[in-house]
Amino acid sequence: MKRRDFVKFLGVTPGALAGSGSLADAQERLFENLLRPKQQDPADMWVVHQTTCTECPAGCGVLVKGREGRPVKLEGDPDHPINRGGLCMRGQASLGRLYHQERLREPLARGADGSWEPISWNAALDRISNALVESRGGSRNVYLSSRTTGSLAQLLDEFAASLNVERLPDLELFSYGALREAYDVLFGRREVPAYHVEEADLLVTVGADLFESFISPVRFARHVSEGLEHHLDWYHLEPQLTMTGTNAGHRIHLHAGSEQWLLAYLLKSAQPRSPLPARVLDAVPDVTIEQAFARTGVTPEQLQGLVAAWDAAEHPLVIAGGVSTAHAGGLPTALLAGLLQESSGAIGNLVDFGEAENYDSVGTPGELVDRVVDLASANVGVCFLSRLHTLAPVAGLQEVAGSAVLTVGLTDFLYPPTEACDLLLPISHSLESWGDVETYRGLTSVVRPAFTPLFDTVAEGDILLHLMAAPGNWEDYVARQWQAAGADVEEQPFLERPTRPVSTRLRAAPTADRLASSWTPDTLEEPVLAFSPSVRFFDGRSQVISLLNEIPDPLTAVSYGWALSISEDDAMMQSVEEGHVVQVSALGSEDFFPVRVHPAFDFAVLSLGMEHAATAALPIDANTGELIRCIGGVELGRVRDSAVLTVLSGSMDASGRGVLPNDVHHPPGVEAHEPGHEPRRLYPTPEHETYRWAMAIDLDKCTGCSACVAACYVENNISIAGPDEHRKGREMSWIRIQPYLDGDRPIEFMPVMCQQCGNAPCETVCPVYATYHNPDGLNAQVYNRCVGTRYCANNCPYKARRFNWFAGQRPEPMDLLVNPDVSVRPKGVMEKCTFCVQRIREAKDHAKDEDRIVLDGEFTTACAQSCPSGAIVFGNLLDENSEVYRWAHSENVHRILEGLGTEPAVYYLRQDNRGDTGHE
Amino acid sequence: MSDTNRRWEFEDEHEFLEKLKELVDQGTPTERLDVITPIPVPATEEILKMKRSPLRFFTLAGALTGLSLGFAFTIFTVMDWPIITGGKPLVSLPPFLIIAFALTILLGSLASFAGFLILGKMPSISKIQNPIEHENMFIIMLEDEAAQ
Amino acid sequence: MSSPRAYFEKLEIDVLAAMGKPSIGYLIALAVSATCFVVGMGLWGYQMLFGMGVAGIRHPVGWGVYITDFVFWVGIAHSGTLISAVLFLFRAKFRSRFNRSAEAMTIFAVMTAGLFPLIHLGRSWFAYWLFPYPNQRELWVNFRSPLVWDVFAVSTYLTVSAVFFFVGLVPDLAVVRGRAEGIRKKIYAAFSLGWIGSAKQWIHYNQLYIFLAALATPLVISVHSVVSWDFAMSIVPGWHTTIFAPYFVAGAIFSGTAMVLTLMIPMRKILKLEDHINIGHFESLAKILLFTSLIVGYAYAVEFALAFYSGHTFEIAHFTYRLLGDYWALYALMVFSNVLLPLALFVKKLRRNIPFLFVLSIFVNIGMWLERFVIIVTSLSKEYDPYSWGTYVPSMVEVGITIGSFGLFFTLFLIFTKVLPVLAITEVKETAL
Amino acid sequence: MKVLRLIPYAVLFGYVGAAAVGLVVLLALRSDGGVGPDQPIAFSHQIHAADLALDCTHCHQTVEVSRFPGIPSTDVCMVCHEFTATDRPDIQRLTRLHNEGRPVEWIKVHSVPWHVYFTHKRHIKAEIECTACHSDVTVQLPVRQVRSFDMGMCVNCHRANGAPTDCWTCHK
Repeated sequence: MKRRDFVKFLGVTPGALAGSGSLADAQERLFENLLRPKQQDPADMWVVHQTTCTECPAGCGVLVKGREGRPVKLEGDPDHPINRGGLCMRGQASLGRLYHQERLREPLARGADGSWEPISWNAALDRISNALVESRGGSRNVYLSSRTTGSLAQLLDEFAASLNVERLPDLELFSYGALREAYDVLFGRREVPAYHVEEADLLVTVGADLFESFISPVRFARHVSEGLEHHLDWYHLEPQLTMTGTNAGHRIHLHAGSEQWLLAYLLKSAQPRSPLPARVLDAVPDVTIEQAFARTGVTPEQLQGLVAAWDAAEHPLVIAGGVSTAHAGGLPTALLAGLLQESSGAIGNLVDFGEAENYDSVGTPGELVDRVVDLASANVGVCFLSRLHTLAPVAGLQEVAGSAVLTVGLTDFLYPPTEACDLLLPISHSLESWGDVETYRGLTSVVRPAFTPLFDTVAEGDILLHLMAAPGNWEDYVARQWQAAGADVEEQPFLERPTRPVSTRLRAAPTADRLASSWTPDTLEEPVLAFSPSVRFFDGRSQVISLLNEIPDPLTAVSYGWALSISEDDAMMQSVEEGHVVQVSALGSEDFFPVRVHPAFDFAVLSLGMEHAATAALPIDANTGELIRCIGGVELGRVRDSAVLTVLSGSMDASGRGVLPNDVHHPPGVEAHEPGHEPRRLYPTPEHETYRWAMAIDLDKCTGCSACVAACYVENNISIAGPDEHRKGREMSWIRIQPYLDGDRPIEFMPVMCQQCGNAPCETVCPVYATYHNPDGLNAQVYNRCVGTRYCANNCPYKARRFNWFAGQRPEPMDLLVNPDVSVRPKGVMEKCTFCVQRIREAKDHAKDEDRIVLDGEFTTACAQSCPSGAIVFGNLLDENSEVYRWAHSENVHRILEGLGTEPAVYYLRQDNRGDTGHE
Repeated sequence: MSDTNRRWEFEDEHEFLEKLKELVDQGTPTERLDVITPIPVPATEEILKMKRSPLRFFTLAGALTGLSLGFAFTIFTVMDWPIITGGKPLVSLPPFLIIAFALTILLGSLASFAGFLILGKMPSISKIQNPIEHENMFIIMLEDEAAQ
Repeated sequence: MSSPRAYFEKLEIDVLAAMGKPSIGYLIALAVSATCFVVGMGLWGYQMLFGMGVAGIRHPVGWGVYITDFVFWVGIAHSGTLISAVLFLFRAKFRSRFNRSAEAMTIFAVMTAGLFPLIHLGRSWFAYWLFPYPNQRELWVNFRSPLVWDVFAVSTYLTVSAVFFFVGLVPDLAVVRGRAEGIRKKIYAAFSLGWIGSAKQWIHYNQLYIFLAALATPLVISVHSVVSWDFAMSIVPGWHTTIFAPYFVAGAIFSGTAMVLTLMIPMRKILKLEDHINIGHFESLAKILLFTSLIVGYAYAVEFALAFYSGHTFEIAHFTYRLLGDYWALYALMVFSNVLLPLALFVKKLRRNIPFLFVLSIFVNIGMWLERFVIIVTSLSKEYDPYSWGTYVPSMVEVGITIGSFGLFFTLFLIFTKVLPVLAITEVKETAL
Repeated sequence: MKVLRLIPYAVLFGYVGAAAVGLVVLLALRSDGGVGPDQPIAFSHQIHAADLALDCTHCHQTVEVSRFPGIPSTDVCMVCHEFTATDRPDIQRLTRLHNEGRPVEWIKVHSVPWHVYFTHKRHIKAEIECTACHSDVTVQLPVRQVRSFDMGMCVNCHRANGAPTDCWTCHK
């Protein structure tokens, strides 16, 4: 989408939305929307405007693409400094939150029998006001929310001040407690700095899951992929396998809880660029290579290799985080990482406090526990719980909330915290309300309403203002804040303020003391239970979105439900098999987990998705107040029964089938692609006049994050199959991430969609011409001509075709989330990737108006657009200047199963410029 | 029962054939003789000097029509709206041959059947209403001249 | 023997007796099979209402029991034309004892088979799109698709077999006419088209019969070849092989002959036709069975030989899977019933042992059904891309519809035994002399 | 007795009659009977397009730039009707709706099926007359769909004018 295409969004009267009939029929809907008075814009015009994604705290900029008064697609804002066009699967799927059937639609009050009963807004707000008035008599009011920044944080403070409400520290499961504590000790800055990965030439990440949930995954994905351009060398050390780990050039497994030993060894063995004070160095134990090996399990060769790389690098950058800073050894790990950054001179440039993430208001679970203890004695009047999907991490919080005179939940779903509430105020989705987000110092992005609220919901800001009886509404408030900053909230999508460089000085004394005091010699007893970051659910808040459950977790390949992933050896030793439902000693006795046996996982590590941490009461690290995500000495309990996991992958072994682009995968029988040496064929391959649409995918850049999959679902009205169908292998996704275990890396990810073959086997066998080769080289599928023989799917070697076994279910209001340019397929027809033909059609239409052919980069497919690391390019293969042409004619190009002579239009690149690869 | 319109019935095929031969040798015009047999008796054909059935021409005509129609139709349709599938040429004769073959057989047999009905003057209303039952006898009938 | 006429009369009386008042057992059989059929159709309706998903077929196994049934029934259909046309050209006398019911079987089997392509369609209600009918869009069917070849081959086969069947019936209908009374007499008279058996009719009749036989013989070969090409023309490992046409044709005749035995052995008893169909006739069928079984067994071996000799990764992987993979048990049972068990027919005693032949024929029916199932399902469940591997288990709907198809077949056959002479009276007379 | 003998015939005729009636009803339902739907406001294309000879694009303003012609909103009507024919009850209703900011709920007349991508813009740019598909709306009171928008109509016109016949030109 280009700047000039933007148009100011025109709101739609709710009337036009109400009772839109069969949404499969674009025409009918269109007509209703034309009924709107004073709307002279053509109804097929995309109405695009810029806002900010609030699905996680990263705060990526998004373009909301609206049609007929409804947002139907989110895309990364190419101009936004954080994501530059990319958007993760959570962001793509967040429309599923907006249109979710179970979203709260009106204020609810706890009835006499404890059930929820509707209540009017006025009644609800009056109840709160009265309760606040009554509370004057000595009882304390508290306000707890998830991370809050920008104008809302401002307003909250005012609200707290004016109504004598204590604002508790914001609750985040990822509070970065260890990092902030460490930087506080080291430099007196209790902050999460910006890590400029793109400027480093050596990246050493210790447990930091850059691509899943660490600070800003999309930005890291982009920066690492930029780094790969200039041969960034990347060592990733972690106790349990993560998606990030699978992408690192050197992925090294170390014993959980031994990170501080490794970093101590590195600190002592590497040449410091800026020497550290003696007393600090003295506080760091001397670690011989043997000790390091004994503690961490990292071989001496690997250790020496790491040190050598560190010394050789010009701009080395070490980042500790994730699981590695979330255990008893978390603080020393973070401290040592900080010291390494200091000694390598990274502080101030690669590690930048000037653009520190805004976590001012966020407290650690530890802090909150203290506050709760304090509150437990007092009597609480009104307790506000805002935007919280769990209270579990903070022991006693649920009770305090329960004991309050009036507990008010501001939420969009019946998350567990609502059980403690007396009153529920449904808050608008960020696409329905104003706001802004200060992601890091120097960047504030606007949250703008894309359309009038779907239900009877109100923005949190308006609720607060009403309770404060303050003049003006929330929109004005935000606008005022921006005016104060000399910006216009209507015009600017985001505001970048110049940040002044922050001078930091290492505080030797406290560092030495804290290092000594917090040093824990012993590592965790194995087997260890680790809470892996989830690229799908973040900290569990996104699990309500059905689409995210539909897309398999790239790492475990399980789509629906929790799974306890363990290595094959562990399975053998614990004598459990895949699908066995077991207990885990460290967790609540009532929780059972189906076992996922995964050969790529490390020995003696059992891993659960972080979304489970949202329900379990995890222990808290005394040093940092952070949740402990690594628990030692766990055992598997009895096997209760057996379950069928929803694993769509038929086999993770691609050996010798010419699927993965690697010579290893070309045994005799599968022809390797030799340029200029085409296999002889009976007939000439079809000629194309102006266009031959093609796609190229750089597997070095692909991280497996599945953003493309989510984007495709939303763009193409793909229906959700559900767990039962998944167990039958009946997926509907047009593009899938195939995980393979026999590649160069722990897991090779391979995005596969319809390969738009030049000689498509599916076409010949269709009796009714429902699929054929179109003049632009596309393998067309005409839905309403299809009779459903499924012969094409049988004959597709890539198995890219999807059959509508049933009519797709779109529970109201999900039926509003329909791209009017794409048909909603009826039951009994075949469907598949079309290379987003609706976008091609639109682009060709524009081009024809200007009487030219479509230019390269003028548009792209949904998957390519969304890819955070820019691994996918799409374009016209006949245009020799096009990006896709360049990629398709570069070194190490491969097409899947080329030996079959299907002439696919999807090219896979793989140089593997990640240094010597391999699972170390 | 006049001498000029007589009917002989035999239980045994050989006696029947001898009688028939005798009649023909006597110079009875074959067109006045008709025989009815429970099973086909090829010998009667020589004795009565019957011509070989022209049914085969029906068959040939039908088969040829089918063959040409098969090719003509398939080629016409792909030309009528050219749609490329699987990189195969529009006019791909091997598959079309299968269609042509099927139609050859189909029209060939239908034509033969039609030929049988036409040549055998069937279905004949009169015979349906009052059929002649052979009751497993070999029957010779001599029609009188008036019948001609 | 006594005079031919005496025998002719006895034959006619016996055969017409078989068409007489139905026994209670017959009525029960009819009721049961009709019910199965109706239930099956009901399930089809259910499937159309809720979607293909109620069947067990899944991604990547897009074809399952339905196509298996289709191929199975088309296969059954083959013995009829074989016995009536091919054996006619070869002047095999024993044929006259079986050809009537075999031909009837053919027609009913094709009718049953014809249902399955419709049943397996995701949108059965648009099935007519498979026929090249003139339409306002001037859009035709894709004659390059094997499915369209099927449409032509199968419908041609049905028509030609029907004509052949009817032509064979004409003289016998005349016989029935001769012995029937009242309204039935009128009906049979009408259908016998005024056949009297005059030399003028016979001369054309004989010629017609030879031509029909001559045309039906290549047809019978072509039909199952075309069916086999549904698979052979694809690129699916395990399907894409040149031996399929002869392999399938042999298999078809094999299964068809087995079905003839399955039907004729009880029928002969129930309808008391022992005097006209004797052990010798069954032995000749057993020989066909043995012969075709050997061809089929050879084909099984060749499949593996081709795969492993080719050194083609996917072929080798596939056939290893077929032999040892998820469906190994079915494959083993199939080999046992189609190859090993029939070897017993080398023993003359067993060849002439009717109970054994009956049991064997049942095994062969099952074995041949399994053959199609194994070929279709194992090939699809592990194709090129390992990500898209998956195994298939039929659902109750598919099972029900399959049973329903047997219901239809037996219903039609039972009705046939009562309204038409189950022996080709005239031809038996002919060959008896 | 005689009467009883008639019963079977009566029944038979009953069936036949019922079938015939059913058929007639079916046909009646299928055809719009040559009359368009009664619109909330009896808008006359005859007056506007024929008598006043307004160009189609005068009201259908997006027809040249968009897939959709654009059903005019009330303020387009009010440009003239603020002053013209204000005495007519229909115009008064229109004015009322306009002032209340409510739309005129026209009943849709011309539809293409759900799977069809049709763009007015391209056809206008190709100088296809509006009447080619909509026939002469000025003689239809009220407007009705005269030509059936079946695929044959589209394809034959495309063939005649050398427009693309690639399925994905129109099928979405």
